[in-house]
Amino acid sequence: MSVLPDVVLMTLELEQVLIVGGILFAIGLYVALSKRNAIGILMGVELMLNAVNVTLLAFARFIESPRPIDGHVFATFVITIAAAEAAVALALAVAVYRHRETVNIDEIDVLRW
Amino acid sequence: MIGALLAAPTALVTDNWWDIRDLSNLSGAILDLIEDAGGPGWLTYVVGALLGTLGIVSFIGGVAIINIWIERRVVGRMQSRLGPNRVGPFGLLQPVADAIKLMQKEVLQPRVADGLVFTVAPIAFTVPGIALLAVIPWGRNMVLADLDVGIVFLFAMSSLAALAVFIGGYGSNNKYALFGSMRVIAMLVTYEIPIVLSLLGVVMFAGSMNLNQIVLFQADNWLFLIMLQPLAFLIYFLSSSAELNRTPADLAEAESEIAGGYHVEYSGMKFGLYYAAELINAVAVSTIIATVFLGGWWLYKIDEIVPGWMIVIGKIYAVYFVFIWTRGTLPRFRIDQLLAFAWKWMTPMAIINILLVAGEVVLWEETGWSAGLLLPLYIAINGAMTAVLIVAWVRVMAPKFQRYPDRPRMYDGIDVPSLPAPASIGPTAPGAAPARRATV
Amino acid sequence: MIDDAGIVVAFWILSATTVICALMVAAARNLIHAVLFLALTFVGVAGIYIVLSADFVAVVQVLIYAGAVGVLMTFAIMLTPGADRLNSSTVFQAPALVLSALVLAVIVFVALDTEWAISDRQAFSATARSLGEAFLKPYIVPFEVASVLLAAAMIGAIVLSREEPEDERAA
Amino acid sequence: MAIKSDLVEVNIGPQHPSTHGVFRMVAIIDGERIVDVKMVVGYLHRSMEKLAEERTYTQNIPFTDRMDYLAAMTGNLGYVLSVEKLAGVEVPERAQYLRTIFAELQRIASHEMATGAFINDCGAWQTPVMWCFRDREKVLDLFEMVCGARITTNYMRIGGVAFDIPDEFLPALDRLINDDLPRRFEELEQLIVGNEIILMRARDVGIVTPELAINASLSGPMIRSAGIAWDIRKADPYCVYDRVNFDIPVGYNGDSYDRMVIRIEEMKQSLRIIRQCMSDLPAGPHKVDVPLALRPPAGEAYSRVESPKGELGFYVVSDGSSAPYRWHVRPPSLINLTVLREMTVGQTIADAIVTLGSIDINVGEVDR
Repeated sequence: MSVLPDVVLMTLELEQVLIVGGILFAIGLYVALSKRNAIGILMGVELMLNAVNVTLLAFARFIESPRPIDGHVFATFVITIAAAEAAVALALAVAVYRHRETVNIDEIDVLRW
Repeated sequence: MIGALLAAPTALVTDNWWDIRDLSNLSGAILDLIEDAGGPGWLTYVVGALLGTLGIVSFIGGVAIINIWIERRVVGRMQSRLGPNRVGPFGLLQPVADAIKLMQKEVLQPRVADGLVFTVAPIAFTVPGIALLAVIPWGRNMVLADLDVGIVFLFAMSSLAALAVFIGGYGSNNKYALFGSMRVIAMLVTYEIPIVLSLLGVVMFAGSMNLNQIVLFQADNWLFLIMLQPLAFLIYFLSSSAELNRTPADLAEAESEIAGGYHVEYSGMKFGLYYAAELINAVAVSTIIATVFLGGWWLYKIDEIVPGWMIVIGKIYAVYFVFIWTRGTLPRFRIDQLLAFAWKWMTPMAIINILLVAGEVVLWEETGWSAGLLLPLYIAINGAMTAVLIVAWVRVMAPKFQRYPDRPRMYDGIDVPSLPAPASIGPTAPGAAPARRATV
Repeated sequence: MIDDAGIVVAFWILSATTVICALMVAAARNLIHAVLFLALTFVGVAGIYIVLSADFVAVVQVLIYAGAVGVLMTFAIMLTPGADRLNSSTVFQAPALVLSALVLAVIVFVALDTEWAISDRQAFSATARSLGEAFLKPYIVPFEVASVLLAAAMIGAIVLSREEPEDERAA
Repeated sequence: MAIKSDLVEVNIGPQHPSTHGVFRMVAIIDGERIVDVKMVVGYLHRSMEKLAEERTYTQNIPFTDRMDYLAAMTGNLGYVLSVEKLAGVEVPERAQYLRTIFAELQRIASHEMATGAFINDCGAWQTPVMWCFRDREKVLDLFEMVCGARITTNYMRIGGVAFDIPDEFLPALDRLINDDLPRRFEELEQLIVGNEIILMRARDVGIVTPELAINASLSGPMIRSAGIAWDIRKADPYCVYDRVNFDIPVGYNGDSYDRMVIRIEEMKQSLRIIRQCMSDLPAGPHKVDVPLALRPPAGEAYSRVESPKGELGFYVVSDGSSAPYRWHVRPPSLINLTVLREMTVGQTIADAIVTLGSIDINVGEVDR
């Protein structure tokens, strides 16, 4: 500890991890809301899920709990569901592309195909 | 996890820094020196990590150089030629000469290529193979990252390599490269499953995903896991040669078909990186096999005299020789045959294997019978099971091959059947050969 | 609170990398580049997991996100060859930005303003075993439901992406 | 195909590791499946047939070396046979036997090359091709011994052969065909005949039906693989082929595997022919004297030989001058190549490469 200046960042607190997770979530939200391409939107969704996982694991690490491993269990479930969701969503994108020759969501607006 | 790095020696005879049986003695001595000199905690931490990384990177660098020579010499022997023998003693400096040549060459990049992807891909292909070696135990205490989920880490790294190959082929903007990429993805999706399932049996026996624990299991029970899990070994070996792009499964580069596949557009040191990464990945897989199936640093008391890391390296090269051997012998599968082989044979076999192992482990744990009684029994059962499954597979496959004899018929004179002439020559239905006079 | 200097430094490096890569996902002009940055983000997040001593989740993150989802996305982009490859934005760019900023502000406020019940727990030693026990004892039902869901998703993906036979389409 | 993709046009060749020279296939593919194939030949065209009209009959012999440069001896032989037929030259007995021996040695060399390259196309990493090259080199050593050249031998002459064999030739030949090659063939067969991967790759790939084979005028291993026992050496014997015993290996299914094993079997039959020729080799002149600027009477002649690739025919028209009026070649490689589209459409790219390898073309002969 003698070499580096003793700044506040030298210890890792829960709040700092939560803020990093929040930034990731905000970026994911922005990507999901603003992109035209359906696959781009999916990327935003995945980013948000990752941000949530970061916070879940941070809680598991820092918060007083009788069963701290539950955070990991939740995170694993999130990853599982996200994989399933990605597979279905990308299959949807491919299916939509086959009918409409586009995956841009602002062009897919007829509620049918 | 990294905290377990270079843990204090526990079971060694001596822990003098000069005892090369365990290189962690040396690094531990250096770290002690830093601590005694009043270095801060983080410095020890960083230096420890750097020392381990240095060890692995220098090992992999040496391996990448020497393996080119080994592979070319060994294959040269198999092909009744000499192999490189001009540069340096026995041609040992040939890889160096190759590397110098590759560095001098201009790195060409197609104008339509995706520059960023094209540049990143070879690097991204190299990293996972090196990272993989971090979790390998090189001796009783010599493991850089004693990862509790070592086996899953191996899967994760191998799936990363496939992404790198894929984007490399995509970024080249070349049709052949795209073929290679598509094949890589198809093979990745297919072969990840038998790989995971085959190693699952090993994990169930060892009761841990930690690679050092797996080695210790083999040391405690006085056997190699390849004896307990011959089927898993076969499946893992075949699947990993598919993941490594080595014959009989080198479809992603398939020189005779798609002219090099994903790296067709690469030249100079970028190609050199691909080439090195391929060797590194081959060594990485050999290392996994040596650790998981062949007992890693443990070898029947010999590991008390010979340094463990030397035993590991010896085993790595034994496995690597088998890889070279298959490469020098076998032709290549077609992509659909390779995928069918994985889905229709290896995955079901791996599941059968897991069920069998589960039953055996439950029996072991519930009855509490001694390992000395049960393990030989399991070795016999699993070996017999493997033999039965392989024979069954051959029986299933044989009729397709034996529809016609292997060798041609012999005619003493000419014999041309008179055929009705079709109206035009066009594509005809395959296999619709008409009945002919049998004059053998 | 973690006061191991190495881990803290690692956390900040990883966080900076991850956030920059995530920003590049939003900013990259080419969709393929965006996917690559996304894969890097996933790897960075896995690093953060390791810092939080969740090694199993971290490795699974690399295996599933960086390995599988990244490949899946690249694959989907290549299977839609005629579609726009640009990672362009819709007209909702400004509202999305405002909304994201608001959400971030709320998260930061909540994170800083709440009295968290911090424990002085040390890092988890081995998560894989306790995680497995958690899955197979208290969480057995969700675990099985998740596997059913995976199977359903697999079948759904196959059905969705399958080419319809010509006669069915005509009917 | 679960996911239908757009049709893509892929150029296989002229610069490709396995197009056996500068042959170009333009494949229209759907995924990995070939929808259509266009063959583009002519990258190696050297205008031999036209050049030959400006040279004397003897001067034209080296052209035949450079057509099928992997089987120069049979090329020489086919040409000199047609000129001899045109000019009515009687060839001495010893020359006939020597011609047979060298034609069969050339068949071994060419089939070694074809088999090795074919296994390479199947994806083996150089081992079979190296083994085959090693054996081929031994045959080429004999060529060098007798005429000084290994590839472009230029050995046959109108009226005989260029040189008589040296004293050390017959012992060397005896060692090669009675000891060396049979052992090597055994080894090669252990490696590739019945190999499951080769069966998977080559069985039912590139099928030629008997109808197609006859209608497209195929010859050599191509027609024999389709189950038709056809061999010029039996059907229209030349040299001493009517005096030696040998069998024609015939396939079952017309696929690439059949063609590969037929080649291996033909090599063994060649050994058999050479053994008989060696024991019967008469003494006497190796050549009759023919004027260097030979002026055959006006007329035309066509003669054909069974080259390793198939029926190699030479059609020579004379107007009585010292240069041929017209010189036409029937190249087996080109004729066999014409069915490539029929054989490959519907297969994958990998199969197309295997099919092309099994046809055993030589672009020098295709383009001339």
